[in-house]
Amino acid sequence: MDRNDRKYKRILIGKRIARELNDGDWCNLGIGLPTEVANHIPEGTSVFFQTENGMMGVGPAPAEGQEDKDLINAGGGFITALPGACYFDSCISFGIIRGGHLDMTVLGGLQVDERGNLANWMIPGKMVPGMGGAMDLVTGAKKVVVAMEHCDKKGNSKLLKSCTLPLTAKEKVNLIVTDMAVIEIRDNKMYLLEIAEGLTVEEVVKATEPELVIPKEIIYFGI
Amino acid sequence: MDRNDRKYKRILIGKRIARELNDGDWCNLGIGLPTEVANHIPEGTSVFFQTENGMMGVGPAPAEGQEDKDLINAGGGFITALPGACYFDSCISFGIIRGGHLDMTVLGGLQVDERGNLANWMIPGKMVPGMGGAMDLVTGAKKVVVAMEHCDKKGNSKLLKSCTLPLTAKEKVNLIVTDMAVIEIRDNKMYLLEIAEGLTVEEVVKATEPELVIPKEIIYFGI
Amino acid sequence: MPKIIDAKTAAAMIKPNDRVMFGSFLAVGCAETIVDEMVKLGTKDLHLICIASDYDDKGVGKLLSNKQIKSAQVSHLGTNKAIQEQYNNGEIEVEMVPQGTLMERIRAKGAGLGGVLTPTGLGTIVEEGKEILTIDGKEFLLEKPIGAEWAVIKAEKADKMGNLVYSKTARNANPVMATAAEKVIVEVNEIVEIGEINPEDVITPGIFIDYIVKV
Amino acid sequence: MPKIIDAKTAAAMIKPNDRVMFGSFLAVGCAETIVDEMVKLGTKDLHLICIASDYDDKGVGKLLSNKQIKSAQVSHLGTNKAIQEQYNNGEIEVEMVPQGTLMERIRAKGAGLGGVLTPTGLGTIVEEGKEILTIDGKEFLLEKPIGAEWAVIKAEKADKMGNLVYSKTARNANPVMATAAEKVIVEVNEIVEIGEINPEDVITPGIFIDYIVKV
Repeated sequence: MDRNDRKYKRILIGKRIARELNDGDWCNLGIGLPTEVANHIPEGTSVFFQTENGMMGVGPAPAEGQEDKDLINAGGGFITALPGACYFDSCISFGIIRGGHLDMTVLGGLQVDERGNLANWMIPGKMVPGMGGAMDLVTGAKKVVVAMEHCDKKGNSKLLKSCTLPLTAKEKVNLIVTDMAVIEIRDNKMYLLEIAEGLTVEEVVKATEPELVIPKEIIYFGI
Repeated sequence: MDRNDRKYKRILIGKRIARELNDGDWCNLGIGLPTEVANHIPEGTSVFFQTENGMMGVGPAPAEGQEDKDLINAGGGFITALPGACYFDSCISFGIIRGGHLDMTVLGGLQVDERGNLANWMIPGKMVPGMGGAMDLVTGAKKVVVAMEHCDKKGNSKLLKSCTLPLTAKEKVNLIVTDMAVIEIRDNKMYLLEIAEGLTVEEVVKATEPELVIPKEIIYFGI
Repeated sequence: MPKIIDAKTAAAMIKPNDRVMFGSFLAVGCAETIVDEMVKLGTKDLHLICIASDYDDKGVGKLLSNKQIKSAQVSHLGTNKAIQEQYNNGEIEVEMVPQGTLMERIRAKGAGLGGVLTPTGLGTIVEEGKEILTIDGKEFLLEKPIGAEWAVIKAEKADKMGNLVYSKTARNANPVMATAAEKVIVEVNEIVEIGEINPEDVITPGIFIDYIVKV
Repeated sequence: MPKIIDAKTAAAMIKPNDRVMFGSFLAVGCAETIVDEMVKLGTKDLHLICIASDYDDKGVGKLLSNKQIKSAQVSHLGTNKAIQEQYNNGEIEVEMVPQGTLMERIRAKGAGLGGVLTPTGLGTIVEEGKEILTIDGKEFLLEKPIGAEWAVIKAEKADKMGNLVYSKTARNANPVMATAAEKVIVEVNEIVEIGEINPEDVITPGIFIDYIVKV
């Protein structure tokens, strides 16, 4: 598959993030790109997915004709319940999220900056979808991973020195996984951990606005 | 029965308070004297009793040998569940109490003063049982009724100008029902509503420390 | 004990300028029959409290499409064109509330709290105009309760005392909203006799319910 | 996924100076087997968080009779002689917390709140040393979260994922305490396979549970 293909990028990012999950982890996946993560959980690893509208133990989408109108995920898509699932109300659901009980949350991003600020919920004068549960998830989860393309459609870095869009949460992002690199945010710095197969460090650095701390040994990730 | 008999007083007070309840009311009865109220609900009136350890729909004590070790009231006594009962955790239980959802709460009292202050949870240097749920009940219920004897063992009025014991809650008592009188508290004044059969207004006034607003027409209550 | 009424009667009780909270998440767990009667009746100038504005032709979105809402507190409106348009035209006033904060604010009202301190929204536009308190060295936003004249909720089943059970993710905000409104109307698929719901399974105790509407 | 351990192992994990919260109401809904093992082991200097101090020979009261508690946050201790004596002798430090406030403070910890504003305790000795905030003209006490190293709770049944159901009034503070401790140990009468509890009936989701002890 072509490295510029959207599907390739989606799998590349989803698969890499799946490796961040440990056996027994409890995790929330945002709408869109982050849902890809669920397709790549390593065999032998049990991970339990929450949907913030009120359920733990999200299973795959139902077969056509098997949809239950009362069983959806936070994106409105039909889902199934795995054995061991449970339902709860929104108050308990956000208690789980805000109380720090989730091991990890994966969200999409419009911008992330080197202090770990995330912007992903509005573009002033344009799109006002609302933050939904995103602000709670980014504030509350033990580990916050952003899944996004490295650059926007115009080729500009979505990794910035300082976010220009309204923030979703302040200094909360731990890890960014893009189609080009895996980057950790620590002490207001971006640490390059891995780069996508087929790329050079120079290409990643060029596509990234803030300074990257480059590791001695380069690790590659692929699909 | 003798008017000075403890059982007589208990029935007198319980029966009178029961008349404060309307069909369909939700109510919490404190430990001790207040529990007597449940024995006098007028026929045709449905009242639902909460126990703050986590249940709505408290029924009478079980027959001997029928006790369920997991089914007690807030005083630790075995109870039964009426049809339509439901169990909930302490957080929901006190949400009901503090959120103003109970129509009435009935509690015992050590002292009540004319501002509606109640003291019923501790005697410094002596008894420190703790407030349990009393502070929440008095603060949260729509109507707060205190059930107590009019005077203490030494014959001193338990209705005071100003409470001397540590308060349970400030300015929350609406009605006091004793073995001598029914007294409403409004605008920092005690209004005499009814007196017990066999007593005179003068006897009630004499047994009461604060000034009582005397009604034009005297109403009597009995058992 | 709650009254059993029809959806039309329920809709007619809600008056202009009333605040109405709906349990619904993208139209799942929404009292659609009551919403439909509200649309027919056309009562205007309502204040809407809901997780999301649902879809233009589904859930609470129908009230927005019919221009019955003058203001709203919601966490998401990305699935609804009507509200986006009305918002951009200044026809509707919208307070965006993070979903978890919305739930806590509604719960605070229902549980008699004067407010809660939350980290969500710190450093974002959500903090604008709000007090920031420092507790043991950490900052929190002071968020105030949200109540309403009406909660219009959806459950799977009610007994005649108003005890409720829900269905799967249709539960969502319905239980918490049942605690926070002056009057609560529940739309259910089934009404059963008292005693037919296991006391262990009740999610919303009947004390919270004023009216039951059977679909 | 929680580990299944025995009561002795559970008791041994709890160390001196640890804060331990027990779900129990006058010994109903108390993890008695674990308490018994704690008494046998005799770990001292514990901080106790509980609704009531139960009875001298039942529930958490056994730890008090055995002088294992150095401080406590409780709402009621009238049924327990040991704690009354130790309190009067100055052997134990006790913070009396109104029961509803105790529940809210524990819930606040579990739900990530920095505190809650409550009217309970205003004008009483409970307000001593606490901040009073005026919100829209009404006064409230600022009450801070209560957390612990351990919650030792009791449920009727667990599946192997830790999803819990309770029995009647033995539910009490157990569900909220399950949310507020670093590690949660649940004692159950029965452990069932994953999938054997109806997802609608789960009261405490398994995410909160670390260890399961079967009686």
